Amino acid sequence: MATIKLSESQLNFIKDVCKAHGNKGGEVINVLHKVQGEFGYLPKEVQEVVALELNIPVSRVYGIVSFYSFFTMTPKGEHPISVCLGTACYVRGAEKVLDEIKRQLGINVGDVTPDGKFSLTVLRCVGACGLAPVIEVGDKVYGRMTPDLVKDVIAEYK
Amino acid sequence: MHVLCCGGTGCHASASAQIIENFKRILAEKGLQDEVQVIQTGCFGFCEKGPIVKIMPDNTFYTQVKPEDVEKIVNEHIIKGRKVTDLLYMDPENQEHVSDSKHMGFYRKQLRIALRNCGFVNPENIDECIARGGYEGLGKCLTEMTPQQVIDEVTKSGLRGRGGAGFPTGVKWGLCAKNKCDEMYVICNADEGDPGAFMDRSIMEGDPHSIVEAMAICGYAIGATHGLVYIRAEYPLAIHRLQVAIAQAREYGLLGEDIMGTGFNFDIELRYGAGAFVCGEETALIHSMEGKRGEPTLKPPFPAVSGYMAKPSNVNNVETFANVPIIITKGADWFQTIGSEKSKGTKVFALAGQINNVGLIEVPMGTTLRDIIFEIGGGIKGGRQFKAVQTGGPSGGCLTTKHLDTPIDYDSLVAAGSMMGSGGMVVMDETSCMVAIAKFYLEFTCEESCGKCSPCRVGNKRMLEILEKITDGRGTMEDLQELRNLAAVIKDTALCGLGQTSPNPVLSTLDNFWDEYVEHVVDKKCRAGVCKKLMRYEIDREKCIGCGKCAKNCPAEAISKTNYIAEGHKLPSMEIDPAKCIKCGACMSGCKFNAISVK
Amino acid sequence: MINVTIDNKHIQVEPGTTILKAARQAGINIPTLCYFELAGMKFENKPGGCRVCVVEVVKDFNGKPRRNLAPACATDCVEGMEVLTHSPRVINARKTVLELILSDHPNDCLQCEKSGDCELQALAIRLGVRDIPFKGVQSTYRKDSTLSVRRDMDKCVMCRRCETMCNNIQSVGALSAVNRGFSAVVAPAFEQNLGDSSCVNCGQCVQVCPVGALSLVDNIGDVMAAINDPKKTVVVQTAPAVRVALGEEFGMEPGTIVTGKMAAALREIGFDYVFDTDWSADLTIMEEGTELLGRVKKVLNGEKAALPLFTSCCPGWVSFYEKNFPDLLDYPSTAKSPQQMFGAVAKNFFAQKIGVKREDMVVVSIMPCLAKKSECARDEFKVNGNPDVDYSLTTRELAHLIKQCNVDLNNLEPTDFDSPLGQSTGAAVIFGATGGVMEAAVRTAYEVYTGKPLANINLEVVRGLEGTKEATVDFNGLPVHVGVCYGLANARKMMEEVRNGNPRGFHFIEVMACPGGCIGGAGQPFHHGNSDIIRKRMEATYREDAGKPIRKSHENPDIIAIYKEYYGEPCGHLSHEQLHTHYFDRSEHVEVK
Amino acid sequence: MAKVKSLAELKAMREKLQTGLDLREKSNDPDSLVQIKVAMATCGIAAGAKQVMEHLMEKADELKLAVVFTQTGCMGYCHAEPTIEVRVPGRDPLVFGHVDNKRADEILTKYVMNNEMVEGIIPVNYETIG
Repeated sequence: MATIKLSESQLNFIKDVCKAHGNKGGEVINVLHKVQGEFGYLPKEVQEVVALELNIPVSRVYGIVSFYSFFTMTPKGEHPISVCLGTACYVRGAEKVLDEIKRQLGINVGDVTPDGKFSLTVLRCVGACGLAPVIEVGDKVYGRMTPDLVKDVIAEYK
Repeated sequence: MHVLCCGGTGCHASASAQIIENFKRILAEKGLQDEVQVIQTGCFGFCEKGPIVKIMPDNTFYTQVKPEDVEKIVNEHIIKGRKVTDLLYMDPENQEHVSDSKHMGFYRKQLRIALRNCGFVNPENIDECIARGGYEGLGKCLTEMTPQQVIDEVTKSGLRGRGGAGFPTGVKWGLCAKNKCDEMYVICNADEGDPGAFMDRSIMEGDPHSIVEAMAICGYAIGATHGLVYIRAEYPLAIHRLQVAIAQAREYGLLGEDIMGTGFNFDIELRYGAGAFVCGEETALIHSMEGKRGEPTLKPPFPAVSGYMAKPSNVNNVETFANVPIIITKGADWFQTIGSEKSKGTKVFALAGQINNVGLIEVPMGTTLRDIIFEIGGGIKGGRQFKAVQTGGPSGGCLTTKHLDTPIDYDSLVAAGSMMGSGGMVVMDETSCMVAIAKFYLEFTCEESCGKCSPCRVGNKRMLEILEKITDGRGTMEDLQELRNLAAVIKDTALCGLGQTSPNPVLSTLDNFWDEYVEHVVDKKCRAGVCKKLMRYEIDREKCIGCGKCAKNCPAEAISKTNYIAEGHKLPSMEIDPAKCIKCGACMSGCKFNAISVK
Repeated sequence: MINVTIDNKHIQVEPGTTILKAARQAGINIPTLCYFELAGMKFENKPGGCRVCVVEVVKDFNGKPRRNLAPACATDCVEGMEVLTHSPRVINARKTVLELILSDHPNDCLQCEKSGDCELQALAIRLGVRDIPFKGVQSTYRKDSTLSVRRDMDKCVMCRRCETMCNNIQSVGALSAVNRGFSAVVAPAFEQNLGDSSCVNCGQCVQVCPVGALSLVDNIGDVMAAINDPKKTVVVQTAPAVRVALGEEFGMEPGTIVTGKMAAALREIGFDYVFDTDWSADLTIMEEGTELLGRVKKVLNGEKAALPLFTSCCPGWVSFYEKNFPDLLDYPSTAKSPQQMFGAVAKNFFAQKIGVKREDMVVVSIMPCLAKKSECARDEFKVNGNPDVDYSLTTRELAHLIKQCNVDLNNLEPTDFDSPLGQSTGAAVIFGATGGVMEAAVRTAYEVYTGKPLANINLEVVRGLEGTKEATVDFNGLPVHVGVCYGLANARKMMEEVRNGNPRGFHFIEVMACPGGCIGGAGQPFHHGNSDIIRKRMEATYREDAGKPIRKSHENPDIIAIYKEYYGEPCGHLSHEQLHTHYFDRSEHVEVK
Repeated sequence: MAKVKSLAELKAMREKLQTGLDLREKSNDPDSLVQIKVAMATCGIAAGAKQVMEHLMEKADELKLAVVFTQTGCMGYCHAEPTIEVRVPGRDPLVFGHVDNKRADEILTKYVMNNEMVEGIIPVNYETIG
């Protein structure tokens, strides 16, 4: 089977997280949350280490990572942009905002800009429906978005 | 003295601006501009009787005020101190005029039970919570009631699960309590995945202690010492506030060992969801907490028999729990007086969409949609026409004008082809295409389907494909028939609640907006102008001055010059090649001469 | 007992009986797809996912009709329940569900390995599907193959049987459901090649797959080419479990023994020498038994030796412990499996004897097994790149081959195997069933150790379809503690026990990867979850043993002869060279960058 | 903090805490504290509630106003975020919506200091059980 390559500090981080959760297979989702929090995403190697440390098949880890939309195997951009496509945002024109972001960045949902600055994802409802349509850049929420405002928001991060 | 004039959009449309103007003018004429201040306020939530004018400090409440009434109010009320009786609100029951809004029970359509502390207390301060009676319900249970009495009280209150299907909460607790076991779990379902719903988030952010308290009460009732909250990882603030609340409760001895000196132990841990709508289904939620894929399993066995770690578990959602402490302190008899015959208490709705007062509201069960949308919600944004209201999220349906006067509770919503769901309520106007809305929800379900059972995995995909065909202008009448058959079979055969209810948005729009489907299929037309493939951008050659800006803006190079020069213009007009047009609208938004329209 | 009414038939069933089973009791056969059970063998897969078995509950526990249709496979009967299995509502739903499944299926039945044996195809026939009204995108996945197993997940119906088998029964954990919704499929981690996963090629996923999503790697073409190559001498060996199952492919009752007909058919097909893996099974007993006694004696003398000794004839099992128990590589017997012993003998001793160069000899094995295809390709079983066993065909492939060659197996006159690698004992025959290797080894080891004849050579305690068995055999005052298990999850438990100090004090443990041993192998005719078929194959195995004139390996004259003529003694120098192997750490490692 | 040892103790504690709060809220003493609650649920924060709260605090300092600021949960007026509730002793509490820096200043200088109404009032349109 494959040999996993990670830096020592990365490896130790994962090991510590797993240990903090008692190296129990049932804790895999909690472990993945913490590990993704650290690495930003869950590459293959990381999942393999998690599987080994929790003594569960790596197929199960991947089965979980590929099931839950919160987990991702692709690295995000420096400023990850998420467009809310919840119903409230949808009926208030979120798709037009999304189209404009796609156009401005020249990327599709799930992609990262070539310079690594921005990545684009969609999500379902951040619970800020009062401000619909809503987008998030990193942790910052921008409410009452319109296609016209997209340029300004992106400019903040350029 | 203050004159408060409703500036809510509903009232605004009915001339509140003119009323304010008149007040200011007349008061100035009388030299009262410094004594009496005229202020425009937000919506009073009573738009049916708008515009509203309220005189402070005596709280006189004038309804249906017309601009010409202003003079009378100034002369009579402000100068002479006499109320203008015919503008006062008339109580429909006893036909008496009521002047003080505080005495107008009818006016207050909202009753906050689950949200009783939201916006009142500092959620990160347990003292404020205790000051408002927090943890007294728990104290009462632990010192004055047996677990069975607690269950009986909750059963008697008629409280039903607020997460969707409305199963009686007390009965659920009782079923779980029957399966006594060394380890049992109280689980709070805080995986609010319904797009357009944020009730649970708001409660956890605004009043986390009520959840902590209720879970402990439930633990006492069923005999569990462990509590678990399954909360969306996308709710960092709610997570934080819950963590703070749990820590404070522990510090005060309201969680942990020997709570309030009664020997009862109970503690709560958080578990994080990871973005799967299906995990709102209790068996899927439990599997997710166990570190598995969030796939539902068949019931029975119910969680009450074999839940988390195969131990008896009781799962309730956030809003359900938020009702529990107050039922204990105020009693089931009190709770029973609120709501409709079969659905007791109140329901929190997240009012969103094309409505003026987007917000979180709580109304007694049995309130009509009309009251919610046109009173509390302040009506439709921009004065447009109400078209539909979607309740119950992807499991619910789209209701229309004919349902506006239905008193809403669990059963009436199901009868109308929708469902309560968790309480998302998205209002739509004529700019929403109902076929596209059905497609939107089905896209959601397809994305969120776990893939375990074939009707949901493949069936919903096929339904979505048929809807895509229709919105692309390739639909046939047979497709509509097939949609109905598929919807019926999926409802009948899918494994879990998500699958069984997934056809509801399609079925309800087919039922309520059949004409719109037929229009898409037969006339190839989308009246809301949403379905791009059915749209056609056109340049009015008489209006076009030939500046060419549209051609520059067009990303598809679909616009070119014609030979036609309109009268008074110097350059030939432009035209759009429909075959190349991608319907992005860039041409239209850039045209300063309103020469481009969409058909 | 509770009373239920199914299709207006009143019946009484035990509490806890599902509607499906109750209906079967009443002679009503509700169709299923994802549901799979090996009764009595602790394998059950009932995710309730396909929804083909839905029925209408017109009266439920509360006296009211149930709102939705219920999956018969996973719904328990309750007192007074009334069920309809073919009402118009049920038929429409069942057919629509099937059409939906078919709408995401390639429907290339004519070219599919599973055609004729496919449960989905059978359902489509049964429900009279004539048209698939739903047109839409179909799932497409990268096709992938190990040396044993082919995956074509375009055909997957998400029954999850393979996943259950791989995880619950085998604890291999190579397969898991991945993704969700329409993209959900069963796959190895990262949807990488199965060969790069923890897969041990036991092939049980193929055995339980209802459709052609998982199938075997077909080597019929290679074998035909070798037979038709005049330069090649083609030698064939047939495993013990094949002869009790092959007949099923020709319409015979399960448990029919076709040893002689099979040998005759192989000759008809054109193999130059028709030998028997049973012969090398006897050889295995000599080597492994000697090894066991050697280790036991060492321990008795206070020396260190790895006990218990684990059998090593099952390649799925060998691969499993190399991947999962690299710290215990000293424990399994170093004796090669019968297939590989045969190959080694054939390409050394026999090739020499008949004056054929190694490169010009092609050794083909007929196995009940998919893992054997991977085993024969292992580097350690090659000399200068030339494998001891060139191709391994399964029982099912042999059946195809026989049919392709127009051989009428049913009417063939039985013949014997060729000499000198054809004669075998009853001890070798029972290698095919779980516990058989153990029993065969005891028959020989006892007599070698004690020098006395074994009073009762039928070691009944290790027979039968129990997943794990143990017994103590008195070796003239020395209590020898033996264990037997099949299914790799059971094996994992035993290995972990050994890792934790072998508290039960086992001396010898037999492990087979497949349910019931090789008779339930992945290369056998599909049993479709009917464990009676496996049971009948087992009974046939012991019948064949009982009918053999010689039933102990060390009494096989050809075995005695080869030691005399060639190997000298068991575990001697030459046999170590040719008949023993060594194991490798194939576990996953973490390496720091 | 000592642990709550009984229901009686909890009730006593409530009395004490409530009196404290009531004193703060209902006192007619003009010198007693003004209380401003800022709705800080996700919606509010996204609409700028944190920044408004900071601004209000600075401004109150500057004006030498004794104001207690607390955060609270969603008041339900998502359409008018950020929203704040202002309780001046002796007056009914008032909720203001769409509070930006400019409006925040007005609320302090006009409403709190001079009891002048300012734009942005949101009438409380619900009843709460206490």
